[in-house]
Amino acid sequence: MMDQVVTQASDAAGSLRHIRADFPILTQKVHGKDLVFLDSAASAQKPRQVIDCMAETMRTQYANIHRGLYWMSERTTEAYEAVRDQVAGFLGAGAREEIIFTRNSTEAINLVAHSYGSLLRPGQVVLISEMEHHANIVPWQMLRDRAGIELRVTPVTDDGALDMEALGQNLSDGRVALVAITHMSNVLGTITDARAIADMAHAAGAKVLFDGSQLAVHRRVNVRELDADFYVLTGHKLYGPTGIGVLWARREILDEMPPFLGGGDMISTVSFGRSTWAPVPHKFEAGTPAIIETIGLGAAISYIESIGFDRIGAHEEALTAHALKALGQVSGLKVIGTAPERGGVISFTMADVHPHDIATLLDRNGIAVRAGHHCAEPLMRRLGVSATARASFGIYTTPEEIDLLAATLVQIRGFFV
Amino acid sequence: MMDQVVTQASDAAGSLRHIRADFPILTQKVHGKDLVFLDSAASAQKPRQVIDCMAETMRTQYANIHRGLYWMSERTTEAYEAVRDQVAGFLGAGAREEIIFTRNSTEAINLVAHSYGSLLRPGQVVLISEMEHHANIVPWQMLRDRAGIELRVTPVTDDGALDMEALGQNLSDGRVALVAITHMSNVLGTITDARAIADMAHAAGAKVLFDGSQLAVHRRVNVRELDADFYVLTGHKLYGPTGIGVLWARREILDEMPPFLGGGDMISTVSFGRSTWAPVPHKFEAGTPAIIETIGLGAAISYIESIGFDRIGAHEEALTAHALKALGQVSGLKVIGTAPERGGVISFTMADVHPHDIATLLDRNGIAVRAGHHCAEPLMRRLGVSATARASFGIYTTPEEIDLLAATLVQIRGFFV
Amino acid sequence: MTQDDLYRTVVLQRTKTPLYAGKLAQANAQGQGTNPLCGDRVHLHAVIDAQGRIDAIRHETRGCAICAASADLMAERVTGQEPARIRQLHADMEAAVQTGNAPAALGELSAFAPLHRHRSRIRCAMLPWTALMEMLNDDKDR
Amino acid sequence: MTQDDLYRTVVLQRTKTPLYAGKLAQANAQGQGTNPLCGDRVHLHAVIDAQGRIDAIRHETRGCAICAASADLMAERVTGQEPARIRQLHADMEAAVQTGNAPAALGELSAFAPLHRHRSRIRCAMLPWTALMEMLNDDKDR
Ligand SMILES: Cc1ncc(COP(=O)(O)O)c(C=O)c1O
Ligand SMILES: Cc1ncc(COP(=O)(O)O)c(C=O)c1O
Repeated sequence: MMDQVVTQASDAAGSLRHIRADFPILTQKVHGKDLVFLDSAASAQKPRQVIDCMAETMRTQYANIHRGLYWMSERTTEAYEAVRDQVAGFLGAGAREEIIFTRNSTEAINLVAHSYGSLLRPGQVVLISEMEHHANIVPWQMLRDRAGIELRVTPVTDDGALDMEALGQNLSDGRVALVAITHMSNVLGTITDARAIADMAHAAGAKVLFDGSQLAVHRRVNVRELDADFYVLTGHKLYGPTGIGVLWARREILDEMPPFLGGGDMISTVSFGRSTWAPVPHKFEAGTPAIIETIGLGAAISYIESIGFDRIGAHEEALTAHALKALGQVSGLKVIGTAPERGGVISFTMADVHPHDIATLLDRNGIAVRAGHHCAEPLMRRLGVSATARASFGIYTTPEEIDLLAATLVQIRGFFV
Repeated sequence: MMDQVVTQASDAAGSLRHIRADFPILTQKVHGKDLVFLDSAASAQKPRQVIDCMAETMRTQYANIHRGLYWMSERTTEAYEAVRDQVAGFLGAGAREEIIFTRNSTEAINLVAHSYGSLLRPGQVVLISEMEHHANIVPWQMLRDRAGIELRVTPVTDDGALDMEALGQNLSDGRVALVAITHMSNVLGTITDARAIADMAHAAGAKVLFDGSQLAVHRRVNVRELDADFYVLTGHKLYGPTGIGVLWARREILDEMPPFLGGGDMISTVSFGRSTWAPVPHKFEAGTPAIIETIGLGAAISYIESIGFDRIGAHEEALTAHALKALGQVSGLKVIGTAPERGGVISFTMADVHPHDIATLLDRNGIAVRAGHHCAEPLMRRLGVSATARASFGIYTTPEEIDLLAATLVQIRGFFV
Repeated sequence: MTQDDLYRTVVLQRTKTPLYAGKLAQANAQGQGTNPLCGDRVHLHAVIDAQGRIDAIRHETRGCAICAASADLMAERVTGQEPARIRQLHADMEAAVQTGNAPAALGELSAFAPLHRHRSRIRCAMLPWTALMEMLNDDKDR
Repeated sequence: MTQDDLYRTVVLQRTKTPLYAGKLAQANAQGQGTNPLCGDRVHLHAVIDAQGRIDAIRHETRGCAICAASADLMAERVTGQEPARIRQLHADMEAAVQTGNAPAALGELSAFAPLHRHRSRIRCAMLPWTALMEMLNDDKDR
């Protein structure tokens, strides 16, 4: 089935235009108009390669994994574990055991905050940035309130880049144990210089976690080249299923970390007095995992790799440049976040029109964008806005869709002035 | 789509025999033989109603939920939240807000152990039984080791029932804060008297959690009639998707419990200094949930309800009686667990033949059973065995399949004596 | 693109040129509503007489067009009304946005009935009413 | 039902009537392997000479037919062998169960090659070898 997926995808990838044919939802109508889906940063649509792979798994080979001594179970176990190899390759991990499957990025960060966090001592610091998603803020606040560590926040510049000088200052007292920073902002589109951050963190004796929820869709990640210690991503933004995410961490760190959730599959032996843990990765995967979703994530990664990040990146850079130009011509529109290194996520406000009204009026025209605080309230306060509208792109997004967005925004503004 | 699912299922339910046609996997061959799937207690197979519902959701209506102001997102939010109503009805919950979606039973129990557990004080007791699954042992051990509570274990009788007299004694010192006990054993098939346990627990001032992972597939559950405080179940055993489980708890308890995972969607407001939490159920659902799997769980519940627990129960009782009789005639075979109240999960050993060899030799004949400790090592020690073989039944299991099992076991024994 | 029936002239007008925006120096009651999802906020100032009737009311709204217009039309509609009548209007408004059918008594407030097809925006229109109900309940408790 | 080629006569015989089961009074080396998944256990007792050659070996096995037969056939095969040769046999055995192709040197041990189609049982056959490798490594460390 995997081979089939790859072949179908590479045919489709013959031309980026053909990619749209892989996404059945793109032919839907909304309020009588063609769907223009510009909310991929919230969650990407699924290609038929993923949908078919999941359905086919349930139709022909499903069984619970790891504990079964029969063929169906062995086969499903192999398919599940093969995705671990695949993700290890996708992220450039040193070993397959470094890949832990979680529900999403949020759970992956919470796992680190609970498990690695339990090794931190009062007075040690977790350093995050002003542009984090709530998923990379709240788990650390909860750890702070539980364990008495300090939560420190490093600022962004006015154009929405990470302030590297301030980062250096925030690391300078040597108390920072962990730097947890996004690899790409879901509001500003800013791509952070992960390697430089990792070097600074390591020089200050800190470990570093990157939230790759947004970035992993757009650029090839190599955790060893980045010299990261932890990396998280989420399947549903990666053209994959919901209910599946990934934590990567260095083997030696994972080995030291206590388990997070307890239950079946994560143990070596259980007695009422004392239990012992399975080796990684299983130590961190308690209970029946999201088997079908993991296999679906494998299909999504095969799909992405059949297209290739060169082409994905080129497509997206061209689109982003086009969009910045087209939106720049809409009078009253202000793009929020103008860092030089950026990806296809564009937040904006429009004078006289509230982002809610923008979203609803675009929706009436079939155009799906997001409006609100994008789970980044502190960043909104820093930027002095209470909400923005946000258009974000996927591999299926076309320049024509962006032109329609810009033209519709002009009309919307017309109502309000 | 929901309507369509229900109609298809009730047609199919016209006859229990027709049910098999709803499960595409049942036509698979294993080692050249027809698949005889007798491992439903580990994970049930999926009817086409569930498979199609998930695929259709991804093909036509998928978007991230709760935060979107456009039609696709609103529609998916409604489908997701409708499943909350459906599960509330399925469990007889007092309110929809009492339903929390988790990955599986394991996560649901860990959620309680972390969140409710954080309210317990050293010296208070969590009482579990000798026949618990690791999922209902290890989280409490981890809580014990973290928080200094006592973990107490109440015994089973030699036939595999819960020893109710001993339960009374174990509750008598008034230090038990929580009783956490299975509603149906995944090894013995024993169905516990949940209402009597709840009454005893409450009389002793303790709350009670039932692990309904096995039972919820076989009998109608009504959490209010059981007078439970917490109830957990797992979607993949309920003919539903992987990656989705349910925690039900009384509203007033949930309101008091602190959140478990932090991130998007579970907050009311976030600032770096302090965040406030969303009301239940959202307080306990951080990050993008398993949207497609939740909607798939809804289809599974519709499917089950279209058949009805009367018929499911009758089918299963007849099958179990038939199986106990047929297996009783296999010489050397010993059924482990003979409590009077029991469901369609039958563990056994066979003199001279190790359970592993039983499983492999059955598999060569297309018959899938489980062999091992079934994630219940302490129970194995109590029973004085290191492993058992286990056959377990679903709504698609036939008496002919059980006869084939028994006949094949006779032949297997023949090799070894 | 055709103008959405949700954004009728009355809604746009009241957003651009509200008639009941501001404070009241003599206010003896206040109410507040916040939507944590977007930070939108409605602050009400009112003069309530001994029987609980609203003699005058003003709103300070930071929010979208739906929210701002709803606050302004609400203020107009509840001026001079007694608590029982206001609670009835609140129920009518809730019914209108949930079902799309506006009871005749709503008058211009029926402009929000199309929200039943934009469910994520319902709370935008209801935020002023949340603030109003908070104010009435506070008043009753006094 | 046909008898599975995995459960060949040699496997069944060695399970029912092992030739190398038991202890050795003069043993100067021990090795142990446990499969936490099912509690199966292999305990080895051996006499190893100064060069590390196995002069005699016995096993106590609580396990399935595959595990017990593997232990007995392994004991027979490694008796009189030097460490380097034993490590080669271990590698050959691993290759056989993973690929289904048994190097000729394996002899009767090739009975386990069909395990490549029963992957969940591979560790049953390899458990005695885990115990043996543990024993050899301990011996080397001495
Ligand atoms: C930067 C960033 N981090 C974390 C998340 C959380 O992802 P999930 O909801 O899948 O856990 C998101 C997406 O919402 C995100 O954009
Ligand atoms: C009684 C019982 N409890 C808990 C579980 C754990 O379920 P899951 O692995 O879906 O979390 C199982 C199934 O494995 C079970 O049978």
